[in-house]
Amino acid sequence: AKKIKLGFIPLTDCAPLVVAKELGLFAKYGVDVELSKEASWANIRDKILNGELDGAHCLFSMPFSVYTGIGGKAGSEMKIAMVLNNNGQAITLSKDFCGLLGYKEIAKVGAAIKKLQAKKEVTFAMTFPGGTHDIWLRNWLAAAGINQKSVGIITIPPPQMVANMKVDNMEGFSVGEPWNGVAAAQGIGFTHIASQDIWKDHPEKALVVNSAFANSDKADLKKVMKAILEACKWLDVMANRKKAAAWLTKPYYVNAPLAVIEARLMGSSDLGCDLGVKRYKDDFMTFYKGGIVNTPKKSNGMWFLAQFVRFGMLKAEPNYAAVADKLILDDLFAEVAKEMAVPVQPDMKPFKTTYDVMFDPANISAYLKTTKK
Amino acid sequence: MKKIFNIQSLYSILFFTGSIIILGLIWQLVSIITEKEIPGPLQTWVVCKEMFTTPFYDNGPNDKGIGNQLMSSLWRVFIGFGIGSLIAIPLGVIMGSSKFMMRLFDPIVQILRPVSPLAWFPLGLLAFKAAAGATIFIITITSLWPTLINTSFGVSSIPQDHKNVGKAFGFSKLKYLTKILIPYSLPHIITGLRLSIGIAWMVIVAGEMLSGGSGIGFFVWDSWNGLSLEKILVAILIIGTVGLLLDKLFNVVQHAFAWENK
Amino acid sequence: MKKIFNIQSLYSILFFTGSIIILGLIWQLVSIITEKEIPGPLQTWVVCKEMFTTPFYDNGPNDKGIGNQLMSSLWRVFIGFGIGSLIAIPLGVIMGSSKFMMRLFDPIVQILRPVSPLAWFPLGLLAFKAAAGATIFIITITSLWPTLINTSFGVSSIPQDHKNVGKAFGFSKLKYLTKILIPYSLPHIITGLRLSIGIAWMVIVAGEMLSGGSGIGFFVWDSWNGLSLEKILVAILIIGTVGLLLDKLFNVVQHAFAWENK
Amino acid sequence: MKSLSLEEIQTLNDSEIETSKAIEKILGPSAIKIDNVTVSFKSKNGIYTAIKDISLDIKKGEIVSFIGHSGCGKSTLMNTISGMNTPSHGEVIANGNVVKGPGPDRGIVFQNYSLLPWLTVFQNIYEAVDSSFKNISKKEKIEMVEKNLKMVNLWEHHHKLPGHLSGGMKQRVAIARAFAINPKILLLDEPFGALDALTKSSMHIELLKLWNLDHREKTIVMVTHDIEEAIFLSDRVVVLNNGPASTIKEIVEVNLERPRNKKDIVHDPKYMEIHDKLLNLLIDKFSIADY
Amino acid sequence: MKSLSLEEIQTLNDSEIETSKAIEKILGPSAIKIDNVTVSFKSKNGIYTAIKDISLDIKKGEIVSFIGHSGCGKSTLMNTISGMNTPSHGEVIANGNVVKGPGPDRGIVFQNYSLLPWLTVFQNIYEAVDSSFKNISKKEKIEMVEKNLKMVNLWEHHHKLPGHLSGGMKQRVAIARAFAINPKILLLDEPFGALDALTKSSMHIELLKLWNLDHREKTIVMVTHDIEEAIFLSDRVVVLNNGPASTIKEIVEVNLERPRNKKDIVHDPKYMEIHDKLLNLLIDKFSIADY
Ligand SMILES: Nc1ncnc2c1ncn2[C@@H]1O[C@H](COP(=O)(O)OP(=O)(O)OP(=O)(O)O)[C@@H](O)[C@H]1O
Ligand SMILES: Nc1ncnc2c1ncn2[C@@H]1O[C@H](COP(=O)(O)OP(=O)(O)OP(=O)(O)O)[C@@H](O)[C@H]1O
Ligand SMILES: [Mg+2]
Ligand SMILES: [Mg+2]
Repeated sequence: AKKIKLGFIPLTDCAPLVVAKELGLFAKYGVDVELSKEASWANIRDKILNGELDGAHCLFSMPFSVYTGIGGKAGSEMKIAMVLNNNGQAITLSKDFCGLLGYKEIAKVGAAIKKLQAKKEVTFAMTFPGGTHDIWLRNWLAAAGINQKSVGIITIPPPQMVANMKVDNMEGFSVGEPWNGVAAAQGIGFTHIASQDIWKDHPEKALVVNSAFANSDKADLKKVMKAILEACKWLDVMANRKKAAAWLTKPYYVNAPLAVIEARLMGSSDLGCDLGVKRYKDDFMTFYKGGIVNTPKKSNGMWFLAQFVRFGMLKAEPNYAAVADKLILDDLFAEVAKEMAVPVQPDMKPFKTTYDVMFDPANISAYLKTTKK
Repeated sequence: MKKIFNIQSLYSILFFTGSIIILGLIWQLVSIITEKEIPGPLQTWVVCKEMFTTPFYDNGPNDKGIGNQLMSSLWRVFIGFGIGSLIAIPLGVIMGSSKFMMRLFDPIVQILRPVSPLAWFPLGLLAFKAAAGATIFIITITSLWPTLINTSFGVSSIPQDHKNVGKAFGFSKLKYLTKILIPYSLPHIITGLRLSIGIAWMVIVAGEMLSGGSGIGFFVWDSWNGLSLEKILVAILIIGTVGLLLDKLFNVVQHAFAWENK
Repeated sequence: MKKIFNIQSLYSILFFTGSIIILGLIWQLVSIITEKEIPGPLQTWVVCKEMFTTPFYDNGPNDKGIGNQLMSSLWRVFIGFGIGSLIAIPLGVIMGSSKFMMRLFDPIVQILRPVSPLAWFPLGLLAFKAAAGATIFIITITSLWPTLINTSFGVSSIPQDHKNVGKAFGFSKLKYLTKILIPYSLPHIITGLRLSIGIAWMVIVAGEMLSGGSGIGFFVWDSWNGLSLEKILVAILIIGTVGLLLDKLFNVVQHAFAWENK
Repeated sequence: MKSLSLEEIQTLNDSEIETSKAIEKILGPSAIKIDNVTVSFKSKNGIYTAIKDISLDIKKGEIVSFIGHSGCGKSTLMNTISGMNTPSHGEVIANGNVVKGPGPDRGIVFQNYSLLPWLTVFQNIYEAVDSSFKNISKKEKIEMVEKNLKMVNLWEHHHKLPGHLSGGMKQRVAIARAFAINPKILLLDEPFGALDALTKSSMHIELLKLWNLDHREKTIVMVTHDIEEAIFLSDRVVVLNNGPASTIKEIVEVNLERPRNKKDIVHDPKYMEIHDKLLNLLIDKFSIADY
Repeated sequence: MKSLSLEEIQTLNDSEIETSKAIEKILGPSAIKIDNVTVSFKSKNGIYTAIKDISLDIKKGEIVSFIGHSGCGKSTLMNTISGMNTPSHGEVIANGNVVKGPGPDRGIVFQNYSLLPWLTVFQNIYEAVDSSFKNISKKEKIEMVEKNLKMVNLWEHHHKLPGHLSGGMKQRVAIARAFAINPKILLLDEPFGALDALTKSSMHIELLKLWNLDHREKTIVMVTHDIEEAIFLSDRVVVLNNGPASTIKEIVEVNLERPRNKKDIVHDPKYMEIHDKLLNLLIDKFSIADY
């Protein structure tokens, strides 16, 4: 069979791909998969679109951002086959903020930023325009009552975050683990808030595929999905996570210190800046949870689209349902889930994130009217 | 009195126009071949016009006019280039004056010269603990070589004739430096500076792309993340044009100091 | 018969050693000044030795020996450089032969030349729909200028004397091309190629850093992500040395074809 | 290598040649007929007329020198004869045909030899021969090159590049090249200008030797700055006025017997007379003022 | 500008000077005493001895020419006198002192003028004056420059860069520079080598004019390739053997009366005798063989 090439970015949540590979699950399902480390999300976007990669470990909201022209050429289709994980991202603030505010102290954010702004321009980094990290950052800013335009927001590839903060290139960043952990461990900054604190059990990375691959090699894609699903299941056995961490730490995967990867993967965050250790109980990085994690939900996609409108990234409202329909391969997932005896989760229900108002996919304009911008 | 408008300048304008038209046509062709994946000149022009109507607006840290970006890039280029020149010229004079120094330092120059600016960047970041410092550092370290090499070449190639004049008429060290060494090497130094500024300008994009924040390089990176090809194309044209202007500027300086053709 | 080992080569070795020692000392100094943020030569040497014990191992796509990385980079450089040369030389001959063409194409060359490889990258990706293609494209488009400019300069500077020989003895077009134009311009063309390969080598790092995958540039990027400064330093030395070797190679070619000093 | 003495060469075949030559020089057909030639150049500051209304007949087998101050148009006139540039008015008839461009009937020896430095001595001549004779075999061409190189005593050096030759040797290659295409007319533009006095003298003898070996049938036109050279070599010396629009100032006949001996000739009163005449023609520039 | 005729210059002060000069030249002190000088160079192929065991006395006010084939060591000898290089054996005594290096008592005119192209005519001379005279005021220095430039008739051009001057004018600047430091000895290495025949003649007269204006007290040593130039200018012509390790072949006295007239002199039988003698000394290289 032809070689299938999947891209990934050095992040803890690329674990399902790594595990599927290391456990030989791809081979087990009869596909020849090669994992390819990529330099940035933009790079992954371009390679999926031009077919160099068949699929990749990718931000859940990236296909929406690209399709709507925020992070790419409008109309380019990248398909979401399944979700890889929930949770496990965070906003790290530089040591400039150390002492000004602590873990989850959102109320103090405004004053702290004001204070810093007296000295210099305050800049935050995320990983891709319209990507999940961008949206976590903006949600957090909105929750703290910060004008989005009063701070700098720049794009930096995840593995570059620590180095850039070290040289004062920005005062905060929103990125996936282990980079928040690494920053804390190196004393460069501290974990201010985790993404699960902003939206518990949010969809994070997804298996995003090239549309040609989705259409013409459906059989292969399903095999890939099955292997990954099995890997996710394996990963949610906490006893296995140490082993996973040992793989991830390798230079050719994430190339970050084992201790940091392992601790955060196990739900224990040393916040840094003498803020102590925060232990998450059930809302650390999850990969399976009986299939709850993996179902790609259109309503989630619509939420991200709504965020784009909310934060002025889209001037006009898109046809939410149509876009979600186009980009989310929920039917395909349903087939795979069925064959794997994994329960498929119901979709299109209203839900609420921590600092925001209720979101009803059936009445988005109501949400947009009431939400803080 | 020179005629301001003569047949020569008419020709120049005609050729320049022709040149631009050809460039436009090739571009359009590429655009058609790639099935509009790459925007054509007209589409780009629309974006370009928009960008240039208010080049210097400043709506907070994320939204600055292209003029601002350009200014901040140019500023960095000049600083890095300036520091590089201040290192390169005296070092070049030393290397050019003494065969011993030349042989001793030449291998270092030869090894460090081909290293890409991007490879220096991480080092710069760590050494300076500041992205601005790192960007300036990589501009400095990649752009100083042509000036260094040209200066040392210029100094080492001072004709025996000129040196003999100094000897025969008993010039003091200072007089030798100011009346023979520097005047002779100046055209070489300026040629070096011209090459250096070209490299500095080329490197700024790389530096800003990696360090983020501001400048034309960041603008390219940002446009790539957003895949606004029109903006990237505009940026390419701007980079090209500014590069051209910098080069022309140094060309003028070069001619002003070229005693050879006077 | 030449003596293989003479006082000259002994001197060369001594100077080279001295040079390396100086470089090492400066490096050590920087390391001390930055409080070991930047590793010193000894630390780096340990990593270097390790890397070079098995330079050609290949454990899947993300885990390859430095030798493999180097090979894949060199391969890309040669392809891009080759394509660039195939475009640049004939175009240069055309521009050099006709003043009309020269004036028409010169502005295009001048505008596109200073554009940074990184700005071309997104365009290349779209046009070629492949990162490998884009990398080669940026090498091609940034490295072709020196060859183009040198070739056109060489051709346009054929002395009237040589042209007169062709005229006076009734050389055919072909004979003119093969016996006058090409031999005369060859040293210029080779100088251009030499500059071009230098740029190509400089650009590969940028290209691979952006496109990911493999090669010495990606190695730098990856080492940077992992903040393994020793590896970056080793990479800098490797890049420098390979750049130096490429340059020396072309230097040899250049001397072989320089009829001037024969 | 055989080194003929000066006397040997000059007397070679003298008896046979001399009679027919003498007649031809007086009555014979003109090899070159310069007919009212004007040459102007377009330049940035308008049109510059280098030479104006020059007419001159040069007979077959004659050696004629042009002499004049720098920039007076000597090279321009030579180039017009060779066909390298076209007259604005008038025409040049060479060997009975109007000159339209360079042709193998006129061999040119350029001021600075103009050998192609990347070709060997042999190749330099071969390429010229190859271009001029289309219908002969390669072997014959090689033989022609060999013959001509032997004639100038350089066959042993045929594999060398011009850069490895001394100035005098290069000059001989250039002359061999011009002879190799067997032209009826030889045009030499300051052929010895760059040589030092001693080498120059030697080259004069070389040239006359070749001219003799070829039965004095070739017409030679040369440009020079050097009065003594002009007298030693020429049958007539054409003195040009200063430009712009320079014309012929005077034509001085050099009625010295051939063969001429370099050492003896300076003692000949006729030589001195001609020398003084030429010096006087050129000397009005001869002051301590600026020029 | 005033343009003196040749005769005017040559007779200037003649009566007064001539008597004292004549005596001095025979009995007077030597301006330069070259004492058994050998000069060797270290090179890649070992040691190369350019000149060997050369001894020569040059009297004050004398004009002496060195002549010889290329590479025979003329420049080496000149440089040894000027102090630009040091003899391996022997010594040179100039103006009573052993030569240790260049000094303002010996003015040098280099073969190719060696003006600094980025300095104006004025500055070129000023810098030399400034370096040679430490104890005089700036105003006096400027006056000295002016005087010397006027002497060579170039004051009007003092603000020009050398690139804007003709060859002859540059040569005069170089001479003015050498004169400006008022040296007792003038050393000229092929000063007219690069000039065409006509300009060269003019420059000869210029040089003699300056020598006369300075009461013929300066000693002039020059290198040349040109026999006629050597005869016209010198009191003695020193012919050197070919190198390596070249020595003096012969010293030819030029016992022609001064002032010498360029046009007349060639008719003087003494001139011809000297000319022939020199030609013969140099002529063994004079054949059609390769060189
Ligand atoms: N192609 C040209 N375009 C414009 N002017 C020219 C051209 N060729 C020659 N001239 C001018 O014509 C004049 C005569 O030039 P030419 O080369 O014939 O002089 P010449 O007598 O050979 O001088 P020299 O002795 O220095 O070689 C000069 O003033 C020169 O500037
Ligand atoms: N610095 C030097 N090192 C080595 N050899 C030298 C040096 N200077 C001169 N020579 C050699 O000494 C010899 C004499 O050189 P010199 O320049 O004195 O000759 P010359 O008579 O002035 O010749 P020309 O007439 O060509 O100027 C030459 O063979 C030259 O190669
Ligand atoms: Mg001429
Ligand atoms: Mg010399």
